[in-house]
Amino acid sequence: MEGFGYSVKTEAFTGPLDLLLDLIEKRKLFVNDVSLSQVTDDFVKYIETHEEFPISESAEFILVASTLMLIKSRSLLPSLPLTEEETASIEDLEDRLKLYQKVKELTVELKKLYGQKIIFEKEPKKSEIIVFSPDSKTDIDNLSNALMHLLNTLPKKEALPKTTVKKIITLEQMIEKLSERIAKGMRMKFSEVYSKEEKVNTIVGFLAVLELVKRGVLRVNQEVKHGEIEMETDKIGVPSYI
Amino acid sequence: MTLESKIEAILFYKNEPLTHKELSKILEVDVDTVRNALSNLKKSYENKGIVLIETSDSVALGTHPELSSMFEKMQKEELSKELGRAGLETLSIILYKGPVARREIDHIRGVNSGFIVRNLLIRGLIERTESGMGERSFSYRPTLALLKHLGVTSVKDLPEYGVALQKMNTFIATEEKDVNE
Amino acid sequence: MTLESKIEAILFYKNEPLTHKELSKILEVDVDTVRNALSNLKKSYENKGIVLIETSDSVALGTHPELSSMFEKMQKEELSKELGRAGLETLSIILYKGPVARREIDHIRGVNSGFIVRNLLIRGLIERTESGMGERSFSYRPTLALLKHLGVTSVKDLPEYGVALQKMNTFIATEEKDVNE
Repeated sequence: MEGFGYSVKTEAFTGPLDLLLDLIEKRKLFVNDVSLSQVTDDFVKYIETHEEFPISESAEFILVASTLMLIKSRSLLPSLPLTEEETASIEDLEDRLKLYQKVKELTVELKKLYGQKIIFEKEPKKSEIIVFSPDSKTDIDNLSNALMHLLNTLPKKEALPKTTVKKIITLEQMIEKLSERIAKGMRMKFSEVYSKEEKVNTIVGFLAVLELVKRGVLRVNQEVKHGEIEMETDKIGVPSYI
Repeated sequence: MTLESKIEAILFYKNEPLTHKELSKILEVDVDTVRNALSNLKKSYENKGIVLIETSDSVALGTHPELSSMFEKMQKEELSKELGRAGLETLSIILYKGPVARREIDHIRGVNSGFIVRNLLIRGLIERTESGMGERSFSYRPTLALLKHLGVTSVKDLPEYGVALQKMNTFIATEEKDVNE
Repeated sequence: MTLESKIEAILFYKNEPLTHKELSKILEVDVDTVRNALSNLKKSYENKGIVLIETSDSVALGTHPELSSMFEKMQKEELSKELGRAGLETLSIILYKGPVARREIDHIRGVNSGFIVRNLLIRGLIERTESGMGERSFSYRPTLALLKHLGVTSVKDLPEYGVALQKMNTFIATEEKDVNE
């Protein structure tokens, strides 16, 4: 066996969809927005406690986490306005997950077949007649050019998508930041805390807010549908668990 | 001699996959005639020791999968019969959906599949189609070597091929619609 | 599966004459049973592209004699065919780095080089060294005929020899580390 030991080291998950599907199937649920919102916390907990995956992959995990947080936000706050892009990303995740579920089923079948009943080709002829036959391009220039071209296009080690990683703030950081602001006792607007350009931040922020709502630290007001979400706090530092 | 017999002889002689196009050139008949003769030849091979293996555009002869264990014993080199789950996952996407772009494989699996794809290419289990430009837009499809490892003579013989294919295409169609919106 | 089909598969796979005795041993039946099955097999091969070639005590599969001129032509064409990018690439790796293992060639190229290596061998451009065991671990080096044809007295005189060799070695080292991670 060579090569396929790569990917998440701690568990045998081949990627975020694999993990997500596992969480859903463990609870014997079907793939839909309800089940996705139910496993969001488990998923987030998993990526928080398994920080050692390769960074290029953790970005994929966190992107999926962001979409999950959106789904959960929507289920807790049905009036929450979602952009078209966000709605599309939710539908896309559901579709991908259903497709991936099919792929996993097929993979089980494939594993049963692979290497079990091999079709063999003829063995090479023992006494092949060899006739020295270079072609018109068999000269040093062409050969060294071919090699140089090949060597210049060798794959580099996959560059880490630093820009994606930079944008990601962990859940704890976000909750912390939010609590601080709230502690100052100010009424603030959601859009002031999170810049719109950094979608991932916004989403992580959503979840942080929801987490606080759940703990009773924060009351969310949304006066007009699709309007600004306003947040205020009345019991600081004394979270009441629901 | 019939065209079927000539094709049989050429495949036997060459001992490597030949494309329909190559056969049509050697035999000086059009590609459809070749395809037609191949389907007759395949029928005549039922219950024989030799099988005809086909991908969408190429064909080769091999030993019957039922005899696998006998030939395994005769093999001089060690066979790599193991493949990890990530590899198998990628293969199932390519088998049921190929030719399929790198981008699509990554999207379905939710992770970057570059390393796995390269490994499968090196093992000769998949091949790149010529169409694409740039690594991420290359498309991949199963090789005859892959079918041989699975013991099937065509992708159509894979478990629930028709159903699974349809299902996968439905999801991918939705997904592409979303992207374009 | 019938004994006839099994014999057919064995002869196909071995690709060399087998004695009746060898067949009887492989199949664990007596020699008369083998002879009997062979005569049935021979009948089924009438007018086929593949024929059964028999001497008094051995047997092999071959192509129909009527087709021999076609194969001569095919062989000539094959030998005069251009090597193409894949061929030149593979040959250049072997020229610069030979003796080099099949595994290493595959890793550097990122695809399976099985058919190309076979072709370069038949064309007398490369040869196999004896070291390895198993096809994928065989090593290859340029033939003397090739070096003479290129006018190379020492590989060290090849353009950018040092740089190229170092790049290949570095790449092979990282690749192997990745695989074992």
